[in-house]
Amino acid sequence: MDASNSYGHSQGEQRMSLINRLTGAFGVGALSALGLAGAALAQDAESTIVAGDTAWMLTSTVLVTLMAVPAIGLFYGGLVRSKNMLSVLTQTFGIFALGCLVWLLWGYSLAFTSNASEATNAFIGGFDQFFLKMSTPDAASPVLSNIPDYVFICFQMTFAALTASLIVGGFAERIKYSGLLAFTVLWITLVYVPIAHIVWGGGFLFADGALDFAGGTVVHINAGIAALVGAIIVGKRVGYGKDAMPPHSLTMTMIGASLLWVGWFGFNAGSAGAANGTAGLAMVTTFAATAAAALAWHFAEWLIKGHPSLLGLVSGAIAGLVAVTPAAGFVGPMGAIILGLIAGVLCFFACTGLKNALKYDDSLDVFGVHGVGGIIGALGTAIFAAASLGGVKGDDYDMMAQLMIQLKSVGFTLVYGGVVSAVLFIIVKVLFGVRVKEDAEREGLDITTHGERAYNM
Amino acid sequence: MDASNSYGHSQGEQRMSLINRLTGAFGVGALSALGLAGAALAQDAESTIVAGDTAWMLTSTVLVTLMAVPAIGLFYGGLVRSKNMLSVLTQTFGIFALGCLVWLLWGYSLAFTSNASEATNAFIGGFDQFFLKMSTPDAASPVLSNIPDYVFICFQMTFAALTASLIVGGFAERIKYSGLLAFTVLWITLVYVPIAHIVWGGGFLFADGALDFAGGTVVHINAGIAALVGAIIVGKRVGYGKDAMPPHSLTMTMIGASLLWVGWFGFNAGSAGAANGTAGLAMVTTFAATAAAALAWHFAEWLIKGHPSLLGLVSGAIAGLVAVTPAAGFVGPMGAIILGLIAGVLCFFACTGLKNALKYDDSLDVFGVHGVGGIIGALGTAIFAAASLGGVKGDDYDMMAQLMIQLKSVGFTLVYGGVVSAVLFIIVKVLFGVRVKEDAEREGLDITTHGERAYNM
Amino acid sequence: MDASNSYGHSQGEQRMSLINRLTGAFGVGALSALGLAGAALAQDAESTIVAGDTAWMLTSTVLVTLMAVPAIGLFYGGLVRSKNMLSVLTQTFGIFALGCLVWLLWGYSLAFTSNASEATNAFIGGFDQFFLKMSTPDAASPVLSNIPDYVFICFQMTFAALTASLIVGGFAERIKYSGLLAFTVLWITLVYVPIAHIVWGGGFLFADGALDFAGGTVVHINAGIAALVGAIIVGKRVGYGKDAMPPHSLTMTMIGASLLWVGWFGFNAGSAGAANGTAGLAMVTTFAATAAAALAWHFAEWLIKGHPSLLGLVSGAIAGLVAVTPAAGFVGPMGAIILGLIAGVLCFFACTGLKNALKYDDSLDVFGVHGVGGIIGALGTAIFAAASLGGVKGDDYDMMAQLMIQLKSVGFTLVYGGVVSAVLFIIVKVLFGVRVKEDAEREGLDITTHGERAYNM
Amino acid sequence: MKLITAVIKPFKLDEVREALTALGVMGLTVTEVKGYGRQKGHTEIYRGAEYAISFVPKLKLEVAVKTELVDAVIEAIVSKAKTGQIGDGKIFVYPLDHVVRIRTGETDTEAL
Amino acid sequence: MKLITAVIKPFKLDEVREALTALGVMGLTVTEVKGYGRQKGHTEIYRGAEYAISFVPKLKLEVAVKTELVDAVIEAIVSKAKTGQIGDGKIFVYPLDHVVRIRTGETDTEAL
Amino acid sequence: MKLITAVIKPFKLDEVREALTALGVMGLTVTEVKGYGRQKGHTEIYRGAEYAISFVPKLKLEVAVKTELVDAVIEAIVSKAKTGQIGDGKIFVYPLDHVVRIRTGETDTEAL
Ligand SMILES: Nc1ncnc2c1ncn2[C@@H]1O[C@H](COP(=O)(O)OP(=O)(O)O)[C@@H](O)[C@H]1O
Ligand SMILES: Nc1ncnc2c1ncn2[C@@H]1O[C@H](COP(=O)(O)OP(=O)(O)O)[C@@H](O)[C@H]1O
Ligand SMILES: Nc1ncnc2c1ncn2[C@@H]1O[C@H](COP(=O)(O)OP(=O)(O)O)[C@@H](O)[C@H]1O
Repeated sequence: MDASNSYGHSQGEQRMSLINRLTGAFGVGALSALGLAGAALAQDAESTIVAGDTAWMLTSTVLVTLMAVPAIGLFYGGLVRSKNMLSVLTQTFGIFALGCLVWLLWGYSLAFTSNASEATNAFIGGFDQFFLKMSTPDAASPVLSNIPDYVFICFQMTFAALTASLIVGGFAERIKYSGLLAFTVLWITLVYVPIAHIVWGGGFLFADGALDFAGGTVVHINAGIAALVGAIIVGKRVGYGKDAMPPHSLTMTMIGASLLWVGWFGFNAGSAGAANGTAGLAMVTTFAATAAAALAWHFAEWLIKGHPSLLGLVSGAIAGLVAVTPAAGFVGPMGAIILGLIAGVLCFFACTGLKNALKYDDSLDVFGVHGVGGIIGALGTAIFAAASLGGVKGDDYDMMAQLMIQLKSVGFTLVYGGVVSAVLFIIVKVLFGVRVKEDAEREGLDITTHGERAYNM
Repeated sequence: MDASNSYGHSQGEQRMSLINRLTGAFGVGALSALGLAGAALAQDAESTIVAGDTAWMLTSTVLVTLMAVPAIGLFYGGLVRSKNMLSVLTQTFGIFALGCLVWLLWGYSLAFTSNASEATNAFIGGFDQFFLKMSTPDAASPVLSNIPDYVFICFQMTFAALTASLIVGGFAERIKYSGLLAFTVLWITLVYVPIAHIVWGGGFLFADGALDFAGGTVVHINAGIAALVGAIIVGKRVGYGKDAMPPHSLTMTMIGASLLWVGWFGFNAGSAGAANGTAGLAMVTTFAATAAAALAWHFAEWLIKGHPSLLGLVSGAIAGLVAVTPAAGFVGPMGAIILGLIAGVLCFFACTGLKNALKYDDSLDVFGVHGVGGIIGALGTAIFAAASLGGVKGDDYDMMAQLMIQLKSVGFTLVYGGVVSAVLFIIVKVLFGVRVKEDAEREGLDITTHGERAYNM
Repeated sequence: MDASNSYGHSQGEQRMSLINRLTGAFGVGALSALGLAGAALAQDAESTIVAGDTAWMLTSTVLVTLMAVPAIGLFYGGLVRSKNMLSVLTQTFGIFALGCLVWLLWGYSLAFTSNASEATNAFIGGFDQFFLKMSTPDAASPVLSNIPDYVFICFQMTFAALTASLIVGGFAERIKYSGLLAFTVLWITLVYVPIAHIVWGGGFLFADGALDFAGGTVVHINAGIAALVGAIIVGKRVGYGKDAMPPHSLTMTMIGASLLWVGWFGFNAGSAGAANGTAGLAMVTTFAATAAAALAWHFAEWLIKGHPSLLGLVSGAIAGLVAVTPAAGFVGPMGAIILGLIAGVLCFFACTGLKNALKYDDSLDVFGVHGVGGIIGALGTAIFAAASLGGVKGDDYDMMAQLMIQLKSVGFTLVYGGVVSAVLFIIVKVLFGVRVKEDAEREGLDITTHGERAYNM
Repeated sequence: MKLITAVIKPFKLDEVREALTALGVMGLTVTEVKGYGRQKGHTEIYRGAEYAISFVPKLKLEVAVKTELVDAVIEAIVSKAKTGQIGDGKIFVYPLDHVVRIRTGETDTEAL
Repeated sequence: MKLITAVIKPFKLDEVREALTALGVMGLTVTEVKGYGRQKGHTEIYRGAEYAISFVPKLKLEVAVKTELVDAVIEAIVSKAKTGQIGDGKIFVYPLDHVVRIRTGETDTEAL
Repeated sequence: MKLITAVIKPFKLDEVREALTALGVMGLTVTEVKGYGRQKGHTEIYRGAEYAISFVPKLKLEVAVKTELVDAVIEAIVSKAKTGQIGDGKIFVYPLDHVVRIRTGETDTEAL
């Protein structure tokens, strides 16, 4: 692998294969075709930027932003008690803003550029793009030559910042805000960025050929395990298991879940990197898996608990979205339906049975939905990607080999993410504290931390 | 008409004219030009997919999804009492998920492919695309050659699934959930799909030259008449006309109406099938009619009832959106304003006078807005499409002839949709029941059916 | 300057430079390249419409619509007492509808076409496009030749209608509805349209080379000063400074702010007029400034008031969005971060210190956020546009000269907008009244003006 | 004078109020309350968590009346608020020393 | 000891509370209620449906006081809550047997 | 018979209710109220505007009981609702003339 420092001209091969990954493995042919198309549209002889692809990637970036503000805040916020509503909204919005800055200042560079040393490059990128100092408006992205550099940077930024927001569900209603912000900066830098580099940016799992279309490992398993570790380290809510803690507004949760679904098309179909057939495939599989998982959870609950709840329906939808994320551009629509059915049922059991059995207080089931759903998706991708099961991986595809690679990805993410997150939580606990006082927790974080109330009706 | 079985290579002529319909009748020239443009961008010599058009159709599909989740649920849900909020949200979300699966498994095939027998093809499509078994990611849509097959399938899927959701407004606050889900599967299969085939997919009204740009008959009259029939068969709410049943949150209704407006650009401008001037026309007419209808209802209410209400304003907006749906790519902006003014005033009277006079309990005025608005739009399209009135239909356009065709479309949809929907409701009533017990209705469907409450403040 | 009447063929040079402005000053080369690209895609030999650019501009128009309905209504509405919620929602939605009609009927023509007389053309456009009578679906926009005419008209329409909505925050909870609607029609016609013409449509500040990428002066300073003048003329709310007037739902405010952020990408990146590198630049600067300003206000409040509030966080985000609006396509990402930090802190002081010191009741801080933020942005643009500070303005850029032009723009907008708005308010006060009766104000505008209540829980 | 308080099922409010007005009662005050008693609540399930909701929504009416009206008022409430099913609610009668109408300063029975 | 209950217009709360504090009243309890009386409600229209809303939002104050304070408290409430328009509300005085402060177990006047 | 009213901290409801049930109390009625007293509220800041919130959310319980149960009920409430910190609330005991069960027409102690 070429480890040249000259950003933008090196790493030809590696970038190529990243693009293959991102565009759903249609191979070098697709790329050069894109190049060709770009050429036809070129503003100058050298530009490879395609307006149609750029339009879709701009839109996709906006859609992922919608997931972060307001969708995840509403999905989570509706599930907490009204005295903590603003705390959740502040956390998710604040983390997203913070994540954007971290990404622009150093995160992008460390994730998506190449490190001078081949050995360290297996784990982390380089410093050349700190403060985006080498980008210009008219430059194409070195990673995706059919769109402008800034667009690719923004698109990936929304992933990083959103992922950090997802974690707060694990310890909602009790986390200390200053500690959380400190954790966020550290976690994006030391967990998200390396894993993004390892899986997408040219690191060792990327080299292994791990399949992760839009972030099953990088985003969901990663957020899920961090949330679980956080839930354990921060500890259970006062009154957990004793007091009733019903969602204060399932209406908000439904709005959030719906906007997550809507925005997720930017996530999944946007990860095609172009407005092409792979984007279409990612769209249809995203619809299929989500619809199937929503109904699977809903009906499982109806059967077992006696009521088909809205919360079950929308939780299932999120489980399906998570599971199809790594698979979206690799599996077919029928494979996606089956994947969704599996994810819906298994995540239902993870959130009801598993959590109660293990007695951790993952307030909003981040691990049960994102962690478990992400694992199902990562492994299911290896299976349903096979052409024989409707996927895009043709004759010479070795399902077992791929399954091993996927298992390795999952395992690595769980271990690396889990251990480093735990260390970071402990450091933050010492420096800032991670938990509010009991009195404050009882009165609610809205008044005690943020000095406001959500509703004055 | 060619009735060849070989999907994707047959029906050249018919598809051509569908595209003419979809792209606003700019004729074969437009198509071949698109083909040409596609060629310039081709990934391989044969591809006709245009990245810019694909970008817009991906976006449009996302926008229609926004109408289904969360918009229609919020628009409707805000209008019911808080004890039934979750039931409406669950119904609209659940129906959308179910509709997606029905479409992917068999709906698309029956609506948009060709049936081997020419006679039955006038009513229904073929089986070749069951489970989407002939689609691939790199294939262009046989219907719209400038975009990928999967994108066209998804775009049309959102129409089908959304239309089924619209119906629930007719019998909100009392419908039995299991019966509703069964009805949904049957109705999409036996009502929506045939009418979509008949009007858009090569059926007999399509052959007649019926104008329905984005679904005035297929979507709105169809949903409106099903809701009316349902309202009558299910019966009035307990306490209807006696107890106060004020909307529990007009804030939610306003959010829903706004997102419907936003999403409707995917519906209407997306029905151009491309990012071109016809999409621009559909966009400007959609703005014009909606703004005009919103203010028309608002001012009519101000004049007659003494108060300009928010509910009137947003109801008028929806009425305008419905009325402009069949017309969007055929009429001019000034024609759209007049169409909107008419729709705003007439739907206002339908929802206030007509409903009270006829004494049916169409809880959320699905017939008054979608049925009546759809009829106004279908007929108005024939009138304002004339070039002399600012539309796109030039010299040889015969307004009276077109009006007759439109009347036939409207009449057919009302009769076929009304009768089959009634039969389906009665079958479901026998098999599952269509109404909850009186006690449950009084306590609210949220707790009794879904086991949850919307708000715990 | 050519003052020919023949719309669409005149004003070559002027349009050219408008496009330079809109596309971020990449010069004539970019335009002809676009033209070239268009040619490759042409439906006929003469069309210059690019599908990819059109896709993005359609999307951008939809995004700005999202800002108007429902975002600004929710952002504002959440901040008022629940008895006035519907009044704010009705005002923002109604003004948007009204604004659309005004724009289509005469506003667009007066803003963006050329006036026969060169002298008056410095201030106002011509009448040729009244009722859009010269537009056709297949025509490219005379202003932006790469997209359809109707798309450009719609895109600009959403700016005009949204700007009028912004003003209502200044006198929320007491304004008389009929007076407000009358004011809206007059204000768009006599304030917005002339300033849009002067800055963007070929008027004198345009000729001076004023930089306003997406509406710092035209939209934000303009709305801010009108709101301030209105707040003073309408007078303080009953009980202002004595009774508690806490926001009734910060949840709604957060949804509104989030959707404003999301929609603002249509505003800013859409103002590139194409799906190109300038759009990418506008996107990255919009993220950067918003994130920085949100955190700046948040931390300033934490430091000074002791609590990091959600309202501060989202208010900061809006301040950042406002400040980066004129700058988006001219400055670099790091310049945008600094601009955001400045805007966040200064707007915080404007809304807390300044307002209390001057004792006007600008209910929702329209002046403090849009006025002050707009001024910071307009001046900051001149500074951070310099290539030496990361912007796009190269070697021969004269920062001081540009700063003078920007100051002139700001001063002109404040004076012209302030004076004419004041005159209009006074005229409307005489003809319709601008304020409800004290009893009605106490009972709330929802019941007394609109005959409804927002919540019946 | 007495204060009569009645806890009733919410959907019975309008009927009861009409019956009281017919008796000449000029005013009353209503509060949303939650009742606990023989009437069972229900169970709500949110993902894994089940909550037994033992409180049932009720309305509490307060009516101050002349002593001679007490029996008629009780009878009216019983007849209108009764469904015959558990949870119909209860009526409580309290002694009441004074009443003052704020607007006029009138007192006691004049103030009712 | 007596319990004084007052139904007042919501926007008068702060003034009344201040006047009571000035009299040495240490605590009170407030409930949101809906009142029916001489004061008319309003009509709401939602599409075709018109609803006459006859209940008006009010606040109910409860203040337990030593008997000797009763008159002063009534006077204070009347003077502050009065606007002179229909719907100003009413004051009710009830006998009160005992009071206990939960925190300390203190009883009766010590507990007020 | 007596009516016992208790203003308590909201999170103490379940404990108190269980203790009362253990004493044989068959029903009670709960109202959300806002209390003003020795317990301080808090300050909220919304942009420039600061509001001192002096009312604290409380729950008010109403329990009608036979006279002989009064002391036991008071004791139960005190023991369960007490945290020892300011704002634990108060118990008030009132005379109660009559009780009627709407469903059956039973009266007084039979109706409890
Ligand atoms: N001892 C009591 N004190 C105060 N309120 C009571 C008492 N007993 C019952 N209630 C109120 O009356 C309501 C109805 O009582 P419940 O026992 O459910 O049925 P029923 O009225 O048929 O006996 C309860 O929900 C509660 O609000
Ligand atoms: N007999 C009554 N019992 C209980 N509350 C009453 C009674 N009469 C009036 N009220 C309360 O007093 C409020 C004001 O009464 P109303 O007749 O409207 O005006 P006014 O206080 O000027 O006589 C009512 O809204 C109601 O809450
Ligand atoms: N005189 C009173 N009349 C009615 N309610 C009172 C009175 N004094 C206190 N309360 C209620 O009791 C609650 C607790 O009182 P507070 O003085 O804060 O603390 P403590 O109970 O520890 O003395 C108050 O919030 C209020 O609801």
